[in-house]
Amino acid sequence: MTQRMHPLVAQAREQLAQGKLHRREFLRTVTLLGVSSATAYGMAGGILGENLVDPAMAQSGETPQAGGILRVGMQVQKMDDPATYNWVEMSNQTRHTLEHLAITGPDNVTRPMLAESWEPSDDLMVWTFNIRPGVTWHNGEELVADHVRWNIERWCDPVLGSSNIGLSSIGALMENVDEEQRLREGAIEVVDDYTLRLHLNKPVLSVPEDLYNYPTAILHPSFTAPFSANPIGTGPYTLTELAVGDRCILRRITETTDGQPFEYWGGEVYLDGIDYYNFDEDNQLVAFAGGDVDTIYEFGIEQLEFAKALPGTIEEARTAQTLCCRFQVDQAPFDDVRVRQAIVKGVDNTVYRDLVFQGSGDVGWNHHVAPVHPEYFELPPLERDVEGARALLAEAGYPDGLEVTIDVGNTDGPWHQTVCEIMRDQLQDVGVRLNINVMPASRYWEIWDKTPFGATAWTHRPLGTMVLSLGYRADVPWNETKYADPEFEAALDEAEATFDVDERRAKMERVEKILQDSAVMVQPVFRPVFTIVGDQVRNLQAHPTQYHQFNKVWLAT
Amino acid sequence: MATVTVDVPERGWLERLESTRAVIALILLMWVPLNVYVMFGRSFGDFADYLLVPAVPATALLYFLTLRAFRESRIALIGATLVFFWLFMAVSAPFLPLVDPNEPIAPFTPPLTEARDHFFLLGADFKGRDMLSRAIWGCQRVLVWGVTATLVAYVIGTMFGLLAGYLAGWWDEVISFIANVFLSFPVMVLFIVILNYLGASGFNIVIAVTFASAPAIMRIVRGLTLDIKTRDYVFAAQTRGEAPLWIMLVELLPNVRGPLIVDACLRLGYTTVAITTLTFLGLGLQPPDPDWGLMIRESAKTALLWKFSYMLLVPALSVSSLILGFNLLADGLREISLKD
Amino acid sequence: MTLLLARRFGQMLLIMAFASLILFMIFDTEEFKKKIAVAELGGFAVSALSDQDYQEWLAAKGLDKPFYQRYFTWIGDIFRGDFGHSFEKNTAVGPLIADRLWNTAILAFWVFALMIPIALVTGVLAGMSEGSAMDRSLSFVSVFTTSIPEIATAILLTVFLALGLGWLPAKAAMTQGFDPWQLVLPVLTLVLYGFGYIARMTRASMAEVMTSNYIRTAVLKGLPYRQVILGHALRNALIAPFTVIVLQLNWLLSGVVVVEVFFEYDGFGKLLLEAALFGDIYVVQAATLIAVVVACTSQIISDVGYTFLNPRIRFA
Amino acid sequence: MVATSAPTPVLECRDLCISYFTRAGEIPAVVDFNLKVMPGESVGIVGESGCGKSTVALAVMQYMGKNGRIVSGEILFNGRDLTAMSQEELRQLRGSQISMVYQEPMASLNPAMRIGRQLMEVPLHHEKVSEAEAHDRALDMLGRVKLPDPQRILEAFPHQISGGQQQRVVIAMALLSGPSLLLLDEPTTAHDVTVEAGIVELIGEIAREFGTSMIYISHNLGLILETCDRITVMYSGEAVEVGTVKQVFDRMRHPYTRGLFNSIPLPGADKYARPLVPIPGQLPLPHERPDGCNFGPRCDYFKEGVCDHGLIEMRPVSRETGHESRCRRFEEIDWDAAAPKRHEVEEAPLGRKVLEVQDLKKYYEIHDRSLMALLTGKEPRYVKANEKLDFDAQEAETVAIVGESGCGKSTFAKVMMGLERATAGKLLLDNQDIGQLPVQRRDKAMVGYLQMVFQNPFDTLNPSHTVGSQIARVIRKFGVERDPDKVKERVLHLLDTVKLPRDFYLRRPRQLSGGQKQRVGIARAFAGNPKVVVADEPVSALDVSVQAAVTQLLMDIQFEHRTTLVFISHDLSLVRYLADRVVVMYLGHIAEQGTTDEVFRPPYHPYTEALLSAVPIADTSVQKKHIVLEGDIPSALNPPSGCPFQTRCPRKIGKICEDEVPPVREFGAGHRIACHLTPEELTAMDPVIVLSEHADETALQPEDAAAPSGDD
Repeated sequence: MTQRMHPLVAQAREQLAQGKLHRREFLRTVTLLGVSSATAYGMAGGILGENLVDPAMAQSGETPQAGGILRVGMQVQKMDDPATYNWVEMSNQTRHTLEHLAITGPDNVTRPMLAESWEPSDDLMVWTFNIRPGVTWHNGEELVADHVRWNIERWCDPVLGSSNIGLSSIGALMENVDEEQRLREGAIEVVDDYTLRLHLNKPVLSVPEDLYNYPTAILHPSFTAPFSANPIGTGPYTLTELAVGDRCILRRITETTDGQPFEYWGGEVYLDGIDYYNFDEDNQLVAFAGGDVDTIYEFGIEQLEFAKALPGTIEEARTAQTLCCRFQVDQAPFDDVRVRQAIVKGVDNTVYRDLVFQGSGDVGWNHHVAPVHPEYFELPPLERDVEGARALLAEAGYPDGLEVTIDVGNTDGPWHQTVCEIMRDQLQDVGVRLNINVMPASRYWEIWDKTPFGATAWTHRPLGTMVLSLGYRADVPWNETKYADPEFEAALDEAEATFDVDERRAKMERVEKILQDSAVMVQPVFRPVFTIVGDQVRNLQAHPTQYHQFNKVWLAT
Repeated sequence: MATVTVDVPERGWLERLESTRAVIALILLMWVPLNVYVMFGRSFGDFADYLLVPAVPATALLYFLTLRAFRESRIALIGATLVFFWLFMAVSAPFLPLVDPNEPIAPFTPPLTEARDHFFLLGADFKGRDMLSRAIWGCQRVLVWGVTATLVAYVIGTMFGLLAGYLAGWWDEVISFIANVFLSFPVMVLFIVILNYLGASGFNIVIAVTFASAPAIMRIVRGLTLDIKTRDYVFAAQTRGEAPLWIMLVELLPNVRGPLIVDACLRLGYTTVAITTLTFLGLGLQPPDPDWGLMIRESAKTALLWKFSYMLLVPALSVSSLILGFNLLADGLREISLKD
Repeated sequence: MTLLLARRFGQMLLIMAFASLILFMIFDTEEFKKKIAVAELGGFAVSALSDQDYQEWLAAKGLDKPFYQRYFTWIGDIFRGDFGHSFEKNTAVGPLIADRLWNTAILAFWVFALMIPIALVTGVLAGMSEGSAMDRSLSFVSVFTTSIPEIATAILLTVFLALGLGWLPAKAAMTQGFDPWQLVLPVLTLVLYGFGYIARMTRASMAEVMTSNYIRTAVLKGLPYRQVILGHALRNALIAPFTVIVLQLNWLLSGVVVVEVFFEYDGFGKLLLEAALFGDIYVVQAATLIAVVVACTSQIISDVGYTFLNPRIRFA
Repeated sequence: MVATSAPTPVLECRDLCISYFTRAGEIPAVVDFNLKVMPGESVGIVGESGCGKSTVALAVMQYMGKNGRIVSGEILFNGRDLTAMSQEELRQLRGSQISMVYQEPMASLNPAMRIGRQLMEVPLHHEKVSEAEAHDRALDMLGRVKLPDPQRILEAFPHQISGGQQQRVVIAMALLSGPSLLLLDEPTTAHDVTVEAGIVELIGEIAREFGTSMIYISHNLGLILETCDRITVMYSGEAVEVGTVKQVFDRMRHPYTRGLFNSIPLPGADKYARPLVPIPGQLPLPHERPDGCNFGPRCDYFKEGVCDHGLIEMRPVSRETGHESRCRRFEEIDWDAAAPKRHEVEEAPLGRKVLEVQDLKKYYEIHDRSLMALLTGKEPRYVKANEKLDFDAQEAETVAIVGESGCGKSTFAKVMMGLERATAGKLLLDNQDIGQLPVQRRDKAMVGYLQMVFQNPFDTLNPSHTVGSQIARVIRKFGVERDPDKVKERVLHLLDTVKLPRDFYLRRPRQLSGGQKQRVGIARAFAGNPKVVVADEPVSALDVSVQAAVTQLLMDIQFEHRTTLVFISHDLSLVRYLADRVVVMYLGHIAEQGTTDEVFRPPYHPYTEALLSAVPIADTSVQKKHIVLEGDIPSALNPPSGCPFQTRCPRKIGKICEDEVPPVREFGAGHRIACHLTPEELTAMDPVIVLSEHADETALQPEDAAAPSGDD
């Protein structure tokens, strides 16, 4: 086994040192994290469940109690077609009814779920999935590979308009015919009832991660929209009531629709039901404080102290969610790399984590790869260099400094603005006067890929390569920086073609370095996500993408 | 009018100061810098603070004059004191020994405690910003946008009210119908629709308040005009063959002024409420600069706990005291006008 | 009288038609459609949409047609009892509004049930002897409560009664079904803010009546004080407050927005704000229409009531 | 019913002092006031506004508001001191023993309560009778105050009956419990003269029938003469003269009383030969009263060292019981000497014809905007405000248009000023037809040519502008002067002309008294050198003494400028005094027109006759024919058919009056009467006003009116 240093290893070490973690647990975690991912995926069959339990909590040795209803504060949205979901909240409402082939845990490690295991070819172009036997649909049928094929084919239907098309793995199943993307002939091969093979037209690394993307839940082929009208899934809960903007009520399924007792494949499930009550993000913590709910979708950093004052446990997840204060490299004055470098040099990336997130989160080094990404390569920290920045500015023709305006939409909360304000103060020393143009979120989304200088929020993606491919390749739709560097792309290609995490990590050094040196953005911090959990709730952990996984959650009395 | 110098008795400086012209000059001296400071202060850079230098003595002097003018009514005095307190805070905020209202120092510091070398008289908010500083700076925007919005609404409402009331006939029919349309909306509905359409900003609040208030003002002015236009001095002007515009501006307008001033004080209160409420709802002024509604909005979701309730109480009491000031001023003015 | 009613009713329809047309025009802008798209699909998704996809999305929402066409379709649908479909809540607007309106009606009922008696008694007592100590103190109380905006009243009540003393729940989300205790703070907030205005009107009206010549006549007729107040003053003094009280319905529709949002009470006002922020045009439309109907009806009731109470007009 | 026949007076005020307490301090309203009302006696209190007469009435009722208080003295009612009574005792007296009739009946009746209920309350509360009995008594009383159809009125709300009827209801209410004292505070002030006459007659009858004692408060000496036995003249919070009506009217012993009589136009007054003599100066404000005699500063007989110190006592006039005067010098004054003549004016020769009105009509369309009216295409209705007006005026002539409310006189003024357009007919001003020409379309000269003096002194000036600027505006507007200095000079000159101090230039109207404002109004009207001035009731809102001064001023300026004056008025006495020609209007029609002499003597139009008879005249030597018109003036919206006066005409001859518009009959040059009566019948009428023989030399009779006296 190689010397992989997953960031969680460090965390686990820390916990061990603090006595939070048993040695046995530590070993298990580290082993899990230490093994190469392919092997890890293969052996993950029995892990589901246990490893998702917060070790610190499992350590308490309490016996899980069955029963009770977990009340969750979240925006309750409509549940039309799980394949076209566009909000995480929607998927949370179905996540305990519909399940995925793989599952990414709060630790950002992806493990098998409905697929028992998978095997990529060496060139990463052919992926074989072994479907877990004995998974029962709520109507009594057994899950077979053909059901999965039906789902993937459906995602690839351009008429449906599923955002899954944008996933690199799914995209690689498609071809362009007559100006239209469609599923390639023979791309999906059903080998037998429990084996499914995907033939990609390019190497893709992130197939399992993609299969836990929120619109990739596996539906029964009898599905008709809206899902809420006829919810059939493989999960332990089913939808009993949905009032958009009000409540979504999930209850344990005990009987299949044909009257047979329903047995969940995933083992013991404790809660009788999960009730989602609609609260705006701003009000969720308040609702928790008022005792209306047991846990919430999320609260913002500005509510952290409030949350601390409340009875309950604050759950924090490290994520790759970040804010990119990015330049458009083809727009003056940012078309001059010296200007961009000057600004980047003028910023001290290390302070944001403390000032914005009170020490939570991770420092970003302007290359958009997060420490939670398995392939994260830690570059030497950037030093703030005021003199160098001034010199660069002077060289670029701005000896007296320059005035620039950044557009901020606070699309992910007011912390965007705080980041810009800190940047404004830092840049003052360099001679760059930064004006902060605050606009409503909806307006920002209209200009996010057009403004020369804007602060855009990027969500969490399990792999660093996924992010970089989405945003920094020339001509990809989400390339908001207009960055185009063949050298970078070549390096990225190489990294993406490497399945082994450690090898990939080594290759990421160059990728990260090129991007960092190009100075396309100031990206100083990866935000944490917080939720709060009532004291009676056990086994609930925050997920970097706020996906709810409550199958093993239980309520103490 | 020709400037007439008929036996003007010698007047002391106080009397001179109390002349209409001097008072208007003082008001302008106070108001214009404050307005410019709040609306366009950014574009002046470091120079901005100097804008307010003349406004500070002007405000103090005006307060002194107000005390003299309103000495007959205790209610008016209390009201004027409250309003002037905030006015004075607004113009002198840059010169007071306050920390930057946007600077995060020590989050959630309770009132009357020291943290990170700073004594928090009223505590710190969720970002660690000094509440005292925010409460004082916060009055600037409310005052400026509130008064501007009310003023614009008055200009427009009065104009249409005069037209409808004096010209009557079709003018009246059309103007009154349009006013009725707007009056049929509950105010908040109208605000929400308009601000949602225009986007949230101070200038748009002015527009929204104009749409919401001008019809009511128009009705009042129309009513007053209908009454006053039957007065003999209006007939006298008509029999002189004066143009309708002249009659409206010279004969009618000065005489609707009295009741309107009382109404304006009340309406200033409503506008302040509206701005605070809209900001609370997220439709009004935008962060980060301090504003009472914003402080309430932020605290309501970050600090709804007994031990943090000071974050809510400070802005709530601030805005209440200003509105109480306006309302008492209106009551007092009414009392004074009834005595005449 | 019927003529008056018919005219007012006609006027109301005209205003409603006019108002809703304007709303359709407002919500027709490209900006607004984009806003709905962003709210529904998310910012990244919308910006990634091709123009054709966006057009398809518009078509799916029925937003591609010109606004006048949608307007007339909408009007036609209303006559069939269909108020359109909520984009945000993914449900028919009619039942949605009805449900929320019912919640607000419960709130309004208690507000009025408490506010009117308090306000009238306060106003009459204060106005009966203008300038007395009682008048001054009652007047001050009413000015004071009216000066504290709803949002501040809500805060003060919440801080002291819910957070401090813990007597009442701080929110009125009613997640576990209807809970009358949760209604106390919203009702109290609206009552405290609203009663002062009516009380002041009543006081002014009463004070004016008390100085009127016919009260002098009644006193100099040798009537007992009770009879002067109850028989002569009250009837006349309550005419003006009556109209104000009815018109308070209109105020209440504004007031409930803040209170419902603050207390998380699922009523009409909160729905309206959410819909407006989302750009949920059919909900905004329906809510606006209802607001206009309430406003106009209260206006009509106020006029009719005024006529009815005031013999000078009734038997003109 | 009638109070005791004991010799004790019903009411006695002894050394009564009443003050109002305001923030500014104590303001004495009434000082050292004595009054005695014997059973069955009617006592008048007369005085100008602000003299304290109403305060006395309210003090008797013990209803002075929060600020008013009796400082000293006592008010004895049947020997009991009212000031010492408890509220409950007072309540039992009020309405049953003492009752009051108020100035404005409409405001005095509860608008939201049926009249029957308001009446019934009195016996219900005072005598604890049954509902049925109370109802019967109310009904009966309504009959006794001569209200038609009492049953209907009982059911009605106050606003549903006319002003005259309302006042009768108030009187009925006052009488219901048979009080021994009735206070009447200006009970007829707001009414038209013909209605007033009816109420005055009723009050007289009540006094006789019920034997009630009365206190009648009025500013009108003529009314006091017609109603009272004794009179108290008040000035500035004090009674200045007390006596029987005959004593005070014929042998006044106080200079103020004399001034008052000199400033009212009595039948003998004549603008050329015997002009009115106004009292100079102004009533002092309560806190600025002079030491000594309050009237001193305005008195022609003021003598330094005598009148200007100490408290002036009321002193009896020798040999006349009950006649007292508050004057230190009344014995020294020669009361028989003719009033000091102001100045005699030559009669102004009339010039060319300036104004011609030919067949002028002004109809207002009443829009019925209801849906039904639009659907049925209902014909619009018209209010015929002016119907076939036909008269003219010459240079320097004063033409009076006389009539009661609703007669169309103000409408005519508006048409003339160009604020309304005539519906038909011509209005020729210097041969130019301006009837159809709105003021904006008239040229500047024409507008300046025709100016107006307005009725209400409180309305005539814009309260927001200074006096000077308002006059200056006219001067500049009509281009009299342009140069600012010259404009100012002219304004100051005009202020001199209207006898106002020059420093009024910078004053604002609220600092001026009513009379001063009216002077400014006159100055403003004459600022543009007009040829024709329309004066719409310019003095009706002013006090008697001020009235005289303003009238005199108006005439002086008119004389000087040879202006044509169209004087609109309801006051026949004033018209008789100043007009050259009179046009009598009724409901939009001209009833009669002619020179002043012609109109004031037979042949009369029946309406002129009634009007003349209704005007109270403060002269004991005058004997009037007694004609009281029935009912009220019909609404102009719904005028009677045929002759407009037929519904009230005491000389109605029959159906012809209801069917046909009466013909206009000519009596000599310009004297025209529109009546169905034959010329013979008209000529055979008796004069209404006759001066009796004992009249002193001041009674100058119209030469031809020396007809025998008597009512018949």
